[in-house]
Amino acid sequence: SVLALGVVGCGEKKEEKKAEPAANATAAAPAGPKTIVFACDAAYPPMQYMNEQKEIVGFEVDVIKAAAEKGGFKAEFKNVAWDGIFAGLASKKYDAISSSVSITEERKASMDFSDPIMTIEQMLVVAKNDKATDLAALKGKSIGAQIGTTSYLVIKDVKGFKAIKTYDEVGLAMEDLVKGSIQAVVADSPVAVDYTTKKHADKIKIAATLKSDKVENIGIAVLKGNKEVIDLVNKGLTAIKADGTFDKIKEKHQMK
Amino acid sequence: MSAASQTIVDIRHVSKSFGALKALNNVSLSMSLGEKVVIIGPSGSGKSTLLRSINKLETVDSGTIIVDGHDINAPTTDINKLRMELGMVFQSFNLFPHKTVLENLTMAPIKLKGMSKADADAMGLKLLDKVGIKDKAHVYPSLLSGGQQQRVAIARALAMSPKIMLFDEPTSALDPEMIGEVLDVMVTLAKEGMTMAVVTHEMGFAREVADRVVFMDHGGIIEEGTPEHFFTNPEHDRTKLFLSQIL
Amino acid sequence: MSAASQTIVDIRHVSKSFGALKALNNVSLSMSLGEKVVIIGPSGSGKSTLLRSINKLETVDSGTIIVDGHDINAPTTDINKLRMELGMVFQSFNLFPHKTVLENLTMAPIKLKGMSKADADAMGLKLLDKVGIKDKAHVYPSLLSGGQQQRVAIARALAMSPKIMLFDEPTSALDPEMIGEVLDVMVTLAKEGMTMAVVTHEMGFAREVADRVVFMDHGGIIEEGTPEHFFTNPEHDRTKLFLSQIL
Amino acid sequence: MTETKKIDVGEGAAIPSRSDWGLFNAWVISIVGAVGAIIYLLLVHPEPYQRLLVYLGDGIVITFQVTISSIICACAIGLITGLGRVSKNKAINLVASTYVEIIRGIPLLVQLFYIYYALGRFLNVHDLTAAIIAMSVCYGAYMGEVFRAGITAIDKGQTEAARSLGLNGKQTMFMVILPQAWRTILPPVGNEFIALLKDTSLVSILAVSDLLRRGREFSSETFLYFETYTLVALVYLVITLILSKGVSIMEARLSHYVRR
Amino acid sequence: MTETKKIDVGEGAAIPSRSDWGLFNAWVISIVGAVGAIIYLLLVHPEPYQRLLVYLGDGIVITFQVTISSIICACAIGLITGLGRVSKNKAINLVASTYVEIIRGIPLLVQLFYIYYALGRFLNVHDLTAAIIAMSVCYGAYMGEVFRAGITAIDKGQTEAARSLGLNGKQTMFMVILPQAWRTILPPVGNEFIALLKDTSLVSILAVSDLLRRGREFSSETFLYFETYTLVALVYLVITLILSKGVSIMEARLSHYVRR
Ligand SMILES: Nc1ncnc2c1ncn2[C@@H]1O[C@H](COP(=O)(O)OP(=O)(O)OP(=O)(O)O)[C@@H](O)[C@H]1O
Ligand SMILES: Nc1ncnc2c1ncn2[C@@H]1O[C@H](COP(=O)(O)OP(=O)(O)OP(=O)(O)O)[C@@H](O)[C@H]1O
Ligand SMILES: [Mg+2]
Ligand SMILES: [Mg+2]
Repeated sequence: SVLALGVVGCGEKKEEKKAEPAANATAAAPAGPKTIVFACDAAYPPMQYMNEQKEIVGFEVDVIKAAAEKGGFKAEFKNVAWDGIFAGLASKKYDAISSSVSITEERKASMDFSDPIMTIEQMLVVAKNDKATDLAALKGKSIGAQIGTTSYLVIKDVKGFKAIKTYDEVGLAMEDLVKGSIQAVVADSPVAVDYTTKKHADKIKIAATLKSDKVENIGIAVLKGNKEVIDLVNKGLTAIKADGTFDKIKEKHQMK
Repeated sequence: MSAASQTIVDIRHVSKSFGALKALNNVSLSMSLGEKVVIIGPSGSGKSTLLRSINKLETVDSGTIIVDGHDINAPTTDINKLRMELGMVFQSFNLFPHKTVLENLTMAPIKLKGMSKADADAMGLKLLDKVGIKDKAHVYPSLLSGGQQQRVAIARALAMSPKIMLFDEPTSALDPEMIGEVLDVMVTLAKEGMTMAVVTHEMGFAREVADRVVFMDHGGIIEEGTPEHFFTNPEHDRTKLFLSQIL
Repeated sequence: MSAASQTIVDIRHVSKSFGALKALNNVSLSMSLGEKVVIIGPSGSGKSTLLRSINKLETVDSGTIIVDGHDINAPTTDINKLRMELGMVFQSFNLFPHKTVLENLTMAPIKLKGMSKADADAMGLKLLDKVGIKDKAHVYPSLLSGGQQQRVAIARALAMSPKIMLFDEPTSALDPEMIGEVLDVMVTLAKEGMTMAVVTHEMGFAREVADRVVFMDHGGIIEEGTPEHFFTNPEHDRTKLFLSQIL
Repeated sequence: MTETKKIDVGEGAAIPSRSDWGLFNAWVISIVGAVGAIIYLLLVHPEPYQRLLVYLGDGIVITFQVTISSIICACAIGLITGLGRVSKNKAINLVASTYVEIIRGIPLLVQLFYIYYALGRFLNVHDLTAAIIAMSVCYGAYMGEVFRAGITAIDKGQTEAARSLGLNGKQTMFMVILPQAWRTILPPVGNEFIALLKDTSLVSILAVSDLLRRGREFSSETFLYFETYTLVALVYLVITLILSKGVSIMEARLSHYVRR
Repeated sequence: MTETKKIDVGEGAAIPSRSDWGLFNAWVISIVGAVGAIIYLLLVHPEPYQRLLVYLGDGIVITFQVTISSIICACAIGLITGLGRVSKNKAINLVASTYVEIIRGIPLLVQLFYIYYALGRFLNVHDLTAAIIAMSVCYGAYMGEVFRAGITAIDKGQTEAARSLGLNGKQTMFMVILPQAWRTILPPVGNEFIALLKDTSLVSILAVSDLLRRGREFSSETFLYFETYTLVALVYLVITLILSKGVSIMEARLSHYVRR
């Protein structure tokens, strides 16, 4: 597998090429900025996705990059299937996850989180001509969400659906909704807005925001006890929120 | 060649090649109704090919073959119908292993002649009786000896009431002790007046029933005549040599 | 059995079964240095099994086999070393098709005796000269005739300078015109004093070189004696029957 | 230039079937090991394994459903393809051959995506149906080769005997050849069944809730990756081991029965 | 009880190799069709196909990298396994057989998940490496059977001749058997190579950026599912068709060369 090692991280060639000298510098001179590798499921527009130049881009990516400048670290992104993204963190394949990870009590049990980046909600997406405005109206229908997400948790234990389907990528769930294979998708609010206003604006719409008694925040996840990375990230986040950079990024990505 | 009697098989200037090999080379042969022709010749001389051409198991390259008034290669000829007139018995029996002996006999008549199962069974049993293995009607062919299998194969061909029977070395895959029982059936058939073309090296059989013996070599008919002719004074050297080997 | 001379192979009460089949049944046979023993017997009588037991290609079930003072089945015996003393020639030649004729000869000496390539080549060419095919040294075995291949096989066995040569029907896979050239080589070898055990039906060879002929049947030695004994007045009926068939 | 003759049957033949023996024992070790491991895990670590097994339950059912539906369709397609491949009609022959060639040239997963997402736009089919169609189309090609082999393995004399009686080509095929061919065909069909069962794991990508999908859901939920995939692998292993034993028993029975 | 003797070679043998001929032509049709279709799409619909092909580019490279690395490792594992399977040492034999039995009983995709996610906890390997390990471990078992078959196909007389000269088992294997076996082994290895190449599409699920992954990325971004998967399928098809032609040419060459 010598060959294999030669092709490490082809997906992020551009980043890597830029990152390499820095990484080497780190090794040579410990004074240089620390490189933090962030895993993300780059199929989650507008938070993180891959553009046609095969670069990982998106709102959260921009946030982290800005935070890196202010926090004094070097951010590197690595595309990882969502399905196993936490497993990879556990086996230290990367330092952190920046993939719109919701901060939940369950997850806090096995990992640490940065300060919240932003608050999101769960939204119900249906076909344009569908009259449903809540989950109850979808009884007997098929509903989907991305596997292992908080969106899925919302519907997981709801009885009465014909089927609850889990998708590798949220885009595939939206595609099935457009095709009519399923009748509703639950997704994070930024994602739901993105798909219903850009990609499939003519076919699907947001039916409702699913009210919850808990506030749902997203943040950066790290292994339990990895204070070094958390501190660097928090430092950066605090700084960009204070100096208005964060709001500019929000504006750039047309986030509410 | 008994021009007076009715010609039932007429093979005219037939040739057939397998790649570069000329298996039949401008062969002509006709048979009249009720005639028994025995075809002999060394291995590879084209005997099987000639016999198989008669019922179009091999399609000839040139020449015509008229069977019962029909040109077998004419596009208008329904070869499947014509084949019902031509019973064929193979060296390797080729019984249907997934059917009982009786079913081997009755399948084709039921399917092709619309015979009722009862009629077909009755006829089948009669034929099996004739070839001496009525008691094996309901067993599968694999339980029979070679001689028994070949007798079933003859009965199967007869079940379609053919006008002509073609035999391609019917006894050469048999152990010596079983050859007799098959030849007996064939002799009986001949005595009943069946038209028969038989490829065989059993010269005793030829002597007993053949009206005519045909000697082939290298895809052609070298010599033909009565069995007496062949046993007493064959003309050609090749014939002599061949006969000296098999007799 | 020439107790005065040195015993080099001593087979005592050896038995060997393949499943239910007793291939060797309490066989005893000894050979002294320089002796030539020819083993004859009908197919399946155990000749090959006996010969192959000597170099442990077959492991016997009971009995002992002493070769050159070593019990071949003893755990302390290095069978690979002992096999170097025992040249074996097979009916089917078994040359290594991926090596040239010369490489067939030199591979084992170079690998096992640490011979230099130059020495091995020189010796190989001398042996090839001896068996009459020096000119074929650099071709691959598949280009040789059967007789040539078998001569190479003999040379290959000789290349390890064995004390005894075992031949298992060395000529029976050969076309008749090639048998002579192989037997000639074996006769020469015999004349040079090699100890040889030969399974063969070439009675001319037996008469010319054998000190002793052994007749086997059903896994046992039925009769042994000089070639003259066998040709003039064999004792047992089975021997007589067998000889009448092969002579 | 003389060819080497290998006459000595005694020497060349009858290698004791050590390897068969070895595989048989390997089978016993594997099945005992796998079943034992499952029982051990369920009893010694009821949490999470019992919960996990319950969760996987309906996934196993789906896996079987997809497998069985697909193999039935694949057999039908395979029969048609096999008949096409032995047809004397050049056009039919070519169509069947090209189908086989193309399908065998494209990864099953790509076929799944193609049928589900690319063609899904035109034929709006249910996910399970799409999965079954894709599996059937793919395995139909492989099955076609199985049928072809089974048909051509029947002695040519059978066809000649049937045709000599006056049966036409179709009657010969359906009354004489196919009734004999199924015995040769059955064991390889059994093997395709097992291969198909394993490949149904790919439909999990289409969000079909099969065994693997259920495992993925459970693990991404609980982060119990190791436990989940261990049990999933063991369940697949037990199923395929039992099936493959069934196939080899069937193979032995049939080869015993068919005396040629 | 007499067995039916099939002596008449003239009748039973030499079916004109219509099917081979058919497949050959099917191959030509398929390759011409596939290449033609790609060229047509690129020229007539440069948008989006040219953009798409450029996007897929590095995915094709990754697919080949994974395939080649895996086949090399799988060959190494296969050689060891094959030697184990023909070993007279019962323990070794059993270990090798059990490995084969277990690996063949578990779907490749499950093995991928297992090695990637479940074992990932213990062996911290890069994703591409994990993919290659999983493919190698899986194909090593299949390759083991190829090696075993190749080794046992060598005439027993070769072993006996070598042992008679005094070579030990290992020397015989490496100097006499294996140098001959590779010719028998090469074509099936070629077929495994093709099968492996197709199966590398599974690594796309682990977000390894192979050909299929690139296609998935492109399509989920642009929603050009039909166009994307059409081109992806065509690219796979062309690659495997060329490789399979290579294998069959090699097969013909070798069978010509080995005269037995
Ligand atoms: N299907 C075939 N393909 C190629 N060659 C064939 C075929 N059938 C027959 N031949 C060849 O044609 C020649 C004549 O064959 P045929 O079977 O007619 O000879 P035969 O006189 O019946 O010989 P035998 O006594 O051996 O049965 C032989 O050289 C044979 O090899
Ligand atoms: N490896 C084996 N497995 C099973 N049976 C065997 C094996 N080798 C030999 N036999 C059987 O043992 C008996 C003796 O065989 P052997 O080869 O010694 O006979 P032979 O006298 O050399 O005969 P031939 O003249 O045919 O070579 C035969 O019945 C043979 O079939
Ligand atoms: Mg013939
Ligand atoms: Mg012998």
